[in-house]
Amino acid sequence: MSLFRYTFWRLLQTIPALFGISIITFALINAMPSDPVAIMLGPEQMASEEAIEAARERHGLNQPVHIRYLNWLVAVVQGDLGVSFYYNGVSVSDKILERLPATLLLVFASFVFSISLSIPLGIISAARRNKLADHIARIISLIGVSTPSFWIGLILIIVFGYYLRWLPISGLPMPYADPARVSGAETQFEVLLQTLRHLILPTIALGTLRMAAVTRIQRSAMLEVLNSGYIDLVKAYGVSGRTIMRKHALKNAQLPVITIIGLQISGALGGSVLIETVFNINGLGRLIITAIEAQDYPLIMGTTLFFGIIFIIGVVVTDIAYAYVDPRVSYGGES
Amino acid sequence: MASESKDTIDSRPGELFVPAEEEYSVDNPDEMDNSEDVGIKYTILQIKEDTTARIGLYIVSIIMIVAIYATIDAQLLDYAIAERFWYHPEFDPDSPEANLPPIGITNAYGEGTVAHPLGTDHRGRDILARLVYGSRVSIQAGVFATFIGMAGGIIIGSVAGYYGGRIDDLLMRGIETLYAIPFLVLIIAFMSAVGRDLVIAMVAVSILTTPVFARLIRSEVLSVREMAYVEAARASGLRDYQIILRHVIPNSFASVVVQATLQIGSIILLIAGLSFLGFGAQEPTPDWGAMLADSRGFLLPNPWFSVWPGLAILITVVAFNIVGDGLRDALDPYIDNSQKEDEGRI
Amino acid sequence: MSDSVGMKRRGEVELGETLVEVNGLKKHFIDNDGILTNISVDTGDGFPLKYQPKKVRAVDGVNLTIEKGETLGLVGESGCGKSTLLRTILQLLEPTEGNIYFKGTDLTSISKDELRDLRKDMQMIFQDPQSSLSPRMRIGRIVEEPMEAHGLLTKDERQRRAKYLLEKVGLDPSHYNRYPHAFSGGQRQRVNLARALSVNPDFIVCDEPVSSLDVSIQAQVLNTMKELQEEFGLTYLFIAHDLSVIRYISDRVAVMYLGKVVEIGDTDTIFDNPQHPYTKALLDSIPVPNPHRRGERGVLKGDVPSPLNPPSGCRFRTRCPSLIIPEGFDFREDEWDYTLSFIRAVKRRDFTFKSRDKVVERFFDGTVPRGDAGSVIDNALIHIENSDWQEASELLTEAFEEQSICARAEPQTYTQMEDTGVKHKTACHLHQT
Amino acid sequence: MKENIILSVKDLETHFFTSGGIVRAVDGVSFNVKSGETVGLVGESGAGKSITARSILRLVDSPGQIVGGEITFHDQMIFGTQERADGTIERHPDMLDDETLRTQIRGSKIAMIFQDPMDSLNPVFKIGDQVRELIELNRDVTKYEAKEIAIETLREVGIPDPENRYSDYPHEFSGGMRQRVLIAMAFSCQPDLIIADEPTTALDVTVEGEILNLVRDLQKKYNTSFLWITHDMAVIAELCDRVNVMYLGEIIEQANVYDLFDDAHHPYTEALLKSIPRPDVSIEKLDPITGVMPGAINPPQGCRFHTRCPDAHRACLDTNPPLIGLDENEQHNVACIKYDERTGYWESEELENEERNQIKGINNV
Repeated sequence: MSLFRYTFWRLLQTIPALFGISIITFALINAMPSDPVAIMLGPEQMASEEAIEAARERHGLNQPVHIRYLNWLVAVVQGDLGVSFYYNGVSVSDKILERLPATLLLVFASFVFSISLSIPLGIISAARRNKLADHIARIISLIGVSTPSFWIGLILIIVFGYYLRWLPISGLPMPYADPARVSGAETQFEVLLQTLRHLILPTIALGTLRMAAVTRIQRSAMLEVLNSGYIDLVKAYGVSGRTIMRKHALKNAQLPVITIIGLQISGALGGSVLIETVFNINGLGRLIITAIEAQDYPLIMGTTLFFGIIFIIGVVVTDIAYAYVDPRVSYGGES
Repeated sequence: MASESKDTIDSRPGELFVPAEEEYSVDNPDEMDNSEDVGIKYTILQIKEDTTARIGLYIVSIIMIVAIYATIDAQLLDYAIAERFWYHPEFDPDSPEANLPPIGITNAYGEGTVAHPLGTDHRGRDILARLVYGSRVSIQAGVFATFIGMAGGIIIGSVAGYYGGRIDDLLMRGIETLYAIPFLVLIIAFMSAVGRDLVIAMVAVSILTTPVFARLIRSEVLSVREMAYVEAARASGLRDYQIILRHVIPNSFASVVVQATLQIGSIILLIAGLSFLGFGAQEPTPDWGAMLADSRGFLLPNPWFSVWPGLAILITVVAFNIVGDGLRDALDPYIDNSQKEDEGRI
Repeated sequence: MSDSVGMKRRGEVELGETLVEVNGLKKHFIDNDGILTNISVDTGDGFPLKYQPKKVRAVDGVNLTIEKGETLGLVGESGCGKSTLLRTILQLLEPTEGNIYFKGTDLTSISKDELRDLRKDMQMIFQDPQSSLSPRMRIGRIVEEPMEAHGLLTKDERQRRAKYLLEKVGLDPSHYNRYPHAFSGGQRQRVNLARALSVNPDFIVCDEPVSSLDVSIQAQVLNTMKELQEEFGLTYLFIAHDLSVIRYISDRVAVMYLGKVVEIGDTDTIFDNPQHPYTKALLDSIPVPNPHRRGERGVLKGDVPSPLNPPSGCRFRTRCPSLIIPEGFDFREDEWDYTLSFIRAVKRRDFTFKSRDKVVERFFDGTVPRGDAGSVIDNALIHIENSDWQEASELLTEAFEEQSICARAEPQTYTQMEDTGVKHKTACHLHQT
Repeated sequence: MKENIILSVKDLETHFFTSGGIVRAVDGVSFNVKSGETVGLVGESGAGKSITARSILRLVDSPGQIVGGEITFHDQMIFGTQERADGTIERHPDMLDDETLRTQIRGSKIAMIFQDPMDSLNPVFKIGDQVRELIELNRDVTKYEAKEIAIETLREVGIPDPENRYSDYPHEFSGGMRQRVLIAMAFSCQPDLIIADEPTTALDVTVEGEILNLVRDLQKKYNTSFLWITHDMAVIAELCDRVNVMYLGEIIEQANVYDLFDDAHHPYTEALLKSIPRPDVSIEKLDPITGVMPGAINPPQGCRFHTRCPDAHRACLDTNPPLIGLDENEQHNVACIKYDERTGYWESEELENEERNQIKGINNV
């Protein structure tokens, strides 16, 4: 089967997962005791019975649960995620598209940060096993795995924000935002610079946990590969240590790392909720918190679905990367 | 009846020959020579030798003692000891005589003095005391949620792993979908549905830890199921549940214990995150995450206020992780630890 | 003496009578590494997606009987279905077809509980000493497990019997409380033996029990197994890929190839005067610990075909050196042998094509056979010339191999009566004519 | 056979420094390999065969270490020691440093065929590329020439359709085919000596037959000398010219293959030959060697085989017998005091069974 067919099948397989997500979220929402209409109309308008009835009618809240779910499903299939209660009038998809780029940028940057650090760190600590470099790497990764990401954020804010005043500590202007609304930036290029400066601290905070976890896995994967038969063989045939590390061992040692990165995406999304709160970045993470607090059903459904989509795209991408590196998988054809 | 001592061919089949009493004495269980025991004693022995694991073990036990003390005082004696010696956690500072504990006074955002070695928070409450009592929340949540998650995970995992086929697919598909939604978001949605309270947070976390254990136990059971001694048990006529209880669970338990210790660490991180977002412990219950949330407002005036709770979390989780790694090497040096890494959920 | 065990309900089998009878046994596995791989896009009419699961015919129609007190050796290359046959006989795997009579009872038609009760008389020993004993159980408890499973004897009686059996198999009874990791490979196989003996079974199935042991330990365990057989009147079904072990331990030997028994008979006859070409080739290709007979070995070329689609007719025909000459061709003396080795070399692309005469010289000693046989070979050579090996190989196989009776009809089992009174069966067309 | 010795190993000692104690895996082993000759190294598992083989290419990683002896290949010293003034030993000055060993010896002069075909080929690289890389490294040929040689050698070892199979991956090859690739790797580097570490043990008996024939033909064709490691006496009979029998880290008998089988002298060799089942003749009752090979951490006192030896006498406990020549030109050597009057073996009385075990307290049963 070619790469294309494999991707097609993999995406096909994710539909039940998306379906499952929407059912679980819908069930959770409807278990919420408080009445969304009350929050929506606010105390003064609560007085008139018809106002409540009209609001319920408008948002179709009076039909039984499963009907509402089906309507929502039909609408989603046609790309309409419905209208938000809390931001009355604004369509859910617009709200999400407005907040999505910030989270995507943050999560993407945190992965770049964590992978570019953890893979070399893992390899070096495996190559120089039980020497100084190995112990340092292991201590860093142990602490990295055990530190709450938002606390790192706070510490970074204190050190780099207040004391050293090197880096901005809140908000994240988008690179395409117009320069006028971005402080300290005239040209579009300077806006981009501002984005990068604002991105540094949150990326480190969000990426540390993943960097530490991937380092540990990269190290144990490398150790395992280094005492396998084929490494023994190339050593016996006079291949130099550096080539063994760079070529023969490295490619095999990436396999467990790729799988773990796929699984960590949902962790990263979860983490972005915390980091966006610490650095008050208006991303999808904070949006979902406000949506849940406001019992804004369509917004909750929409954001959770997007979280699901990002995760699934991530897993499919890592699957394909895995199939690309490991010929034995060969896209599900006969191996 | 077989005359001599041998099961000769002509001995009536089905009759099992049992040698006479004096030929083979029955050892009474207590003086068995379990020098090469593979049970708990042996593993603790192993950990003793591994220095880092030993340090981890000491820290964990100190924290456990502190947490148990805090639980007794907070839940049973309703902070009686705290009031006599420390302060009352619910005390409202606005009242004029903020009756600070007899061991000393300081200003509202005071630096550390003997009275308050780690200073006080924005409401004048002693940070050290709140750290001590805050440990209750983290340890309770960590241990409680891990055990429930483990129990649920063992049941689901061993059934899915041992029987395979459709049940396996069904359970694993369900767990995969749970994994798709970020852990934190799922709990927050669950909490807002059921209500924001620490106990509910713990319940939510333990329900959602079950898939982590289910996946791990399923893969362990799958590998144990291929072992010849399971096939031997089936060939000698043991029923399925006997096989699971006698062979499958004990032999797949080693990595479950390791995962449990590592899981306590990641749950402490998770609960701290929840409280930070206001979904965990509510004011005024002392909780590390909540303290960090409060400290956000005072990063400039009193940075130390946010350092201490973070450090407390870090040290506790590091301790659990060290013990987990030590257990992994002690319990089964052959565990291929590349897959046993947890997935760093937060 | 305990009387906790009631009399056995089934009729008792005397020495020499049939203890186990297998007829028409088949076991096919659906090769399901994911539903997706079995779905293929069918460009034909009707529903575009076709679901045809690939079937692995591990055991494909086996008939054999095992007499009480004897050892039947089962031998064959890996992938021939030996261990699947063994596990299906013990009902650890659901047979697809056929039935198995154990002491007169058809195991495939009795209830789960009845089968469980019968397991008392059928026990199993495994190849890997490492993974056949549960690492977290004391060996005493391991030996007692079958007794416990069937609720036989009291706790103390079980312990005494376990110790008696440990000594019987050559272990020190005081090691009752030790864990398996304290024992060597050979000692662990003895624990396996003791466990099998604990319920005084009639029938023990052995899956390569000595293959992973050292030579000297192997001899010790084999001798112990022989002594126990005499003492307890045991019947062994013994699998091994090492033919010398099979020769030493078995009274009768069955040779399996790709899911079928191709030859079965008394051990010495099979080893000294094998009838089936596969058995001959197998015995001929094993190294012998005697330097003077160095180099006498023949070679069985080619790999075992895949059980997904076994060759038609006789399954060994793709590698059989004595494939029967297809009708309609008149070959002089060894012209057919030349053609056969040429067909196989082309299929395996075993040579580089320099020139037509060089190939003819090498395979046909200079002259291509006359008649239509010759013309088929010429076309094949032309295909090879413009390096279309695939085409050449298909042409040759269709013209020759597929026409032979070996490919067109399944061989019948031909029975000879040996002087030892043992039936010697061979499934090969050579014997039909 | 030309008399020139290409590999000579003298008193090789390789020990493993484990937490449980020092495992003396190879404890004073001496043998040599002549040009174009196949020398066998046979013994049960735990005898130290593989460790000896790996020590020749200095492939012993921690906790193992070569602690003594001398290995010379042609005139280059792969391993050697010399004594310092204060008695401690240090590296011999002309012992090859790692870099020279890697570039001049490993692969180019001495190649190795490994035992487990499944684990010796890199799963994520094409078969052809793996063979070509070693050719390029060990023979000064261009990348293109190396690919040509790789394809030719793959054909030579019997891999059908090598042009296409060149770009297949290891998981698409059967066990037998992979072993052929490993053999192709060894021969394609045109070494003077190939060390084969039980290459056919993991294979089916028919495939083993083919591989043994293949190796014998190639060996004759290229006149490469072989050091063949196996526990299977039949393989020794099939291939080897001279044989060394190892027991617990020591060589206890050296002979040419015909003398070894027809006229074995050391009790262990005799017992070994008597305890193997044979396909070509029906044996009524095997005569196994009692007991189990002891651990190498504290080997038995005196002659290491005395705990299991049928002809053990009290004198056997006193000395660990060196290899002594049974004939003048030292073609057949044996390490047993039965053949050396000076040791008073015949005067001392039989050793009782129980006595043997008490002496060393070995709990083997």
